[in-house]
Amino acid sequence: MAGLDSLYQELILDHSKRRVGAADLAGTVEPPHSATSHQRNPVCGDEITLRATLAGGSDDDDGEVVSDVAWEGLGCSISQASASMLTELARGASTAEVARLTEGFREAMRSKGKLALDEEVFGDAAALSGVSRFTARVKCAMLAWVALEDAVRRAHPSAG
Amino acid sequence: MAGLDSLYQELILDHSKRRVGAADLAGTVEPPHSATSHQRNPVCGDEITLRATLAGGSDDDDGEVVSDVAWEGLGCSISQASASMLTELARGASTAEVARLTEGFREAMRSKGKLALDEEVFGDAAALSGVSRFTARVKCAMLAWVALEDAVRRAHPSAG
Amino acid sequence: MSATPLTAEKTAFDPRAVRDDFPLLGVEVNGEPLVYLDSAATSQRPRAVLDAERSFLETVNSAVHRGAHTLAAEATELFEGARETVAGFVGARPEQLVWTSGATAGLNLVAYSLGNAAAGRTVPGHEDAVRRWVPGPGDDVVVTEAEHHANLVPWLELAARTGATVRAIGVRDDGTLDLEAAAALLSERTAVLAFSHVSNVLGVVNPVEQLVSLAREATGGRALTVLDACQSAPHLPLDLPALGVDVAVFSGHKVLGPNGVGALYGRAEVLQALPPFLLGGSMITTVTLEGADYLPPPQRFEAGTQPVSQAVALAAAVDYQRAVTDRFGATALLEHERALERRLREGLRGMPGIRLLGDAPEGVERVALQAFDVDGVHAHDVGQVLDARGVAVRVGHHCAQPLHRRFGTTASARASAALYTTEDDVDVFLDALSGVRSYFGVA
Amino acid sequence: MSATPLTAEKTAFDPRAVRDDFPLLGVEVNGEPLVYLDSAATSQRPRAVLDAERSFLETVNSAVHRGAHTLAAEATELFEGARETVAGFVGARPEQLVWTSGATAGLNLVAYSLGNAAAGRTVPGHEDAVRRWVPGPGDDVVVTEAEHHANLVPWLELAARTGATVRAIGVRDDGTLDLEAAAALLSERTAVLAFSHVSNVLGVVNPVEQLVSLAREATGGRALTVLDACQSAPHLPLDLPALGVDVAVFSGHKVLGPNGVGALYGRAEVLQALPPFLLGGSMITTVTLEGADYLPPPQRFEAGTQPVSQAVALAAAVDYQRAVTDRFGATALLEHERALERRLREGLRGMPGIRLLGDAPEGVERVALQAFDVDGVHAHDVGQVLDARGVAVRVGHHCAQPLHRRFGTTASARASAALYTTEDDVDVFLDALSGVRSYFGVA
Ligand SMILES: Cc1ncc(COP(=O)(O)O)c(C=O)c1O
Ligand SMILES: Cc1ncc(COP(=O)(O)O)c(C=O)c1O
Ligand code: FES
Ligand code: FES
Repeated sequence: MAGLDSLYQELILDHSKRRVGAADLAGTVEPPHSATSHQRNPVCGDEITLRATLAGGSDDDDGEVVSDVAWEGLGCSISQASASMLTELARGASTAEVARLTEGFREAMRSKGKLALDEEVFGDAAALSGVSRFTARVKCAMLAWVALEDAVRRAHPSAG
Repeated sequence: MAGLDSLYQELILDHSKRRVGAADLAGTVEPPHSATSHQRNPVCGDEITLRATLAGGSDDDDGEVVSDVAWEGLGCSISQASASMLTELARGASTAEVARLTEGFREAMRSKGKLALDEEVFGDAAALSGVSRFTARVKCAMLAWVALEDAVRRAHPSAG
Repeated sequence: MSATPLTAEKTAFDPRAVRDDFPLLGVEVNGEPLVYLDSAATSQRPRAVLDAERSFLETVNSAVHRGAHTLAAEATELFEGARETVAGFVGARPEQLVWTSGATAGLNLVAYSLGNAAAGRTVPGHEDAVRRWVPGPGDDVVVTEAEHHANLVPWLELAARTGATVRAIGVRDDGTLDLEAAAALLSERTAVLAFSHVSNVLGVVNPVEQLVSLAREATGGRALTVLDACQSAPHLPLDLPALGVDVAVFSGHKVLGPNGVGALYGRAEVLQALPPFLLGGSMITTVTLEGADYLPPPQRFEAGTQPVSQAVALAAAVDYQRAVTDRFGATALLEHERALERRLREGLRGMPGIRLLGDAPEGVERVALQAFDVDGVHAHDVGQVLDARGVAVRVGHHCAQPLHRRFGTTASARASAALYTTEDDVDVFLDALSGVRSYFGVA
Repeated sequence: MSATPLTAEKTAFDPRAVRDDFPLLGVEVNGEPLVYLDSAATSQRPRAVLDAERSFLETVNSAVHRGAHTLAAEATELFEGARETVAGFVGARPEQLVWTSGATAGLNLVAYSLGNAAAGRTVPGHEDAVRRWVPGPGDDVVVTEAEHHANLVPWLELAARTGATVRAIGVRDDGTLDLEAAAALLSERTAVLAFSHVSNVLGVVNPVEQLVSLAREATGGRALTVLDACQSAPHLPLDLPALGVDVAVFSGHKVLGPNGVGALYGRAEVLQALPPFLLGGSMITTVTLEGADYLPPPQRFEAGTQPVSQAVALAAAVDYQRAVTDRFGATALLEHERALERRLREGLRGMPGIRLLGDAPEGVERVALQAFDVDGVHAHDVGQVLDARGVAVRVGHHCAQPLHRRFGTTASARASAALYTTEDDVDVFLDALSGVRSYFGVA
């Protein structure tokens, strides 16, 4: 079960229950400078709805930050933990930083165990490094990240 | 080439050129007590149109004979020879006899070389015995026989 | 099957007697011997099947029905011999058996054929026969809530194209079909009744003959009955003509045979009346630039190069299955199936936090296949923990979303058996499963 | 290909170096060593292909894209890796490659997808794109007179369902397409232009880029261009994106791979706009009893269990072909193809009573495949005599009845080569053929 524990680290099981940022979005009104993205994992059918709110910044991203992330969704522990960890990481980060983090996360997830996430940079989400060796679960870990990427794009002034 | 010669016996090559009964049916009027059958070999697309004329007999076949057979068609040497041989054999035979011969011929053709046709009974057509070992060519040999069977059925008074 | 006498004294079938015939079953997964309980997704193939295909490919392989050369003639004989063997497997005559690339293709064949008929492309001389089965505006296609997407989406799209409505016979909490609802749903507006013999989630054997006679009465003989036999073919002896359905399909890869091949059985009059679906070579008599004439069935439905080596291998799978049956007796095999089914279900039932999807009462016929969910743990996490113990089960919606929705969930885990499944397999699975909830801290 | 420099000094490719890789080529037929000249019907498979499939089935086999267990994940990786390999074989990206059960299925996919669009089943957001390609009353589907039935009958039936007309670009006596007629035939009413890269009878390489740009101009960018690459894929390096066609298909069993698998390539925008064809599992996002939403391409077109082991084996065929190419050089292989083509054609040309179907002049690119008829001897009799010498050729209409009609015949014989065909094969064939007319007493 050593392999299994490398996937389901304590932090993951923990976050999958804490679910930082989990909220009841249905029926709430989207605040200004927000956008919502709905993503679905085609393998399992699980879904996430994630809302990102931006603050500050101008046309050219300078100083633009993700002021809030909230999401709702059902899915496996990996997907729930990943959404929770991402929320912690992204809240208050600049959109440029979030884009960089997402790129790095994606690269690590696709690396089949070759790249590990740096805890200094990724915080708790670094515990998801082990997922990349379980190719069938990579989409679980990516789900929230793809949703945030999409929501930020939509919320961005120039997208309107 | 021994196998080949058992298929293409002299008699077959001969009949494939003589083509007994070959006629130009298109545009001719069907005589009374005749019927025409059109058959196609699905493997190769070759066709035969065969007309049988009946004479004598009553409702119960007694004394009914195939007074004439005429056909037109294009096809391989086996199919042409078989039509020619069948014409010779069937002309003047009773419909009951033709039915029996057709059954025997079909059985031999399906026997994969196990049954040989009796020359006393089948005349020149006995030379087609060898065809049954060439399963892809059995339909060639059968084509005219199926057409005659069908034409007799159609020409038969009770069929009208 | 219910007529089979069960006597305790009879020599039991022990699947360990056949396991060595299946090379894949010997692999290790995560350092553990594989416990393969995903046979409902795809079965493993015995060496005899692999050898039959290879030997065909090394000695006979060539295009069938087309060439006059010796190899082509030999290949054609093996291919048509395979048709006879596989037809015999389901009690049918060879001309009632159409090769397909699988059950999905077979069900699409029926739906698209009716769609073509709806667009006026009927078979000369058979217009009236097919017209009854063609759904139009105001007509219904009736399915069940338990259908695999393969027996649902083709009908949804056909209905969308023709203006008909798809209605579904409900499933009861215990996994059996609501036959009263079925009787109420079927009417003279019902053009097609499509249902599965055994759902790939519930494992319950549906009462086919009863449904067929219900359909005959309630629709005034109108409805075409279409049976999805994907999950019965691997578990039960089948006699499709005796079941009375018009059409049935199954897949080779679920009955110890290869991927890429399946079969559609049809009653002779039905096949004769259905217009073609896939179009191309080897299914025509004449083609001009104005139109085409089509061969009679089964060739009418077999356009293009067929899965020839796969058909030959599927026949080898049938022969293998028959040899095992001859050796141990049909009764022993069925008894073993039931024993596995019981062990699986009772084991699951006895475990806290486990809910069976469709826990049919004693007396309802079932096969050894069971989906379940685990309270507080997502199905994929369940599957992952089992995998770490070498146990392969299927997780997800199993291509049956409406059924999962009906049971108030989006995903489940499923364990399913085949000829080679042992009681040990079930026990290892149950043991591994018993640790899942505590692993995730929910028990 | 025309840019490849031919130098006499270069080391030639000798197919004897690969023949031992093909087990079937060692068989005897009628006591003679087999001379297999029927590769255009189906090619033989190298041991590497048979081994790859077997090894997959013995160690990894399981359902792809569905399971979370280790075998399923490994199978999925091999399956998607195969997609990448086979896409690379035709210059495409993996997401542009859809698995099919063969070329016939691929062409039916396109025709039925357009038929579904015609019935209003378009992809949300892509209605306008697909609408151009949907033939309606008064519109044309343009094909050529040389098409295989697989690239003709689906269009005939689509036209019959939608009220459109099928028109055919003529073939000249020399086997080349009548491009002037093509220019006159194509118009803004042309919804689809479907044509083969190489006809399976004529062996002439059609000018794809020229036809595509003709179609673009003459139809105002309207027509969907569909290429049947069945007979080019075995003989020529392919770069489908560079050819500019919208869609192309080929079959695995003609390129040293297994039956039951093929591929459809499509430009990304085209695949995105085409509605699904086969319906069922693994191609949906959500299914309710009211309707279904579909995945993006390529999954949208891959309903049900795919030919997984066959896809893996087809990738092995591509790898094998690549290894041979790397070893001998692409130029050497093309030179050998040309040498065979020339030997075949010149041998036939020099023989009394032989007529080539489409005897293209020097300078027209061809592949080593030639149909012919023999004065006074039916094609099946020709084939039979050759078979007695162990020579396997194809006889009949080769699923191209309109083309045979255009050449005033119903059947022909055809010799066709593959990677493993030697000059000796051609010589034995020519020698056996030279005795045919005298055997039947017509010379
Ligand atoms: C030119 C051409 N198109 C289409 C096909 C059909 O291919 P398949 O039978 O593999 O579907 C063939 C082969 O028979 C062919 O030669
Ligand atoms: C009940 C049922 N129907 C249809 C199918 C579809 O079969 P295939 O994917 O082999 O086409 C399956 C298997 O996935 C099934 O279990
Ligand atoms: S299994 Fe659905 S998101 Fe992980
Ligand atoms: S080949 Fe056509 S009838 Fe013999």
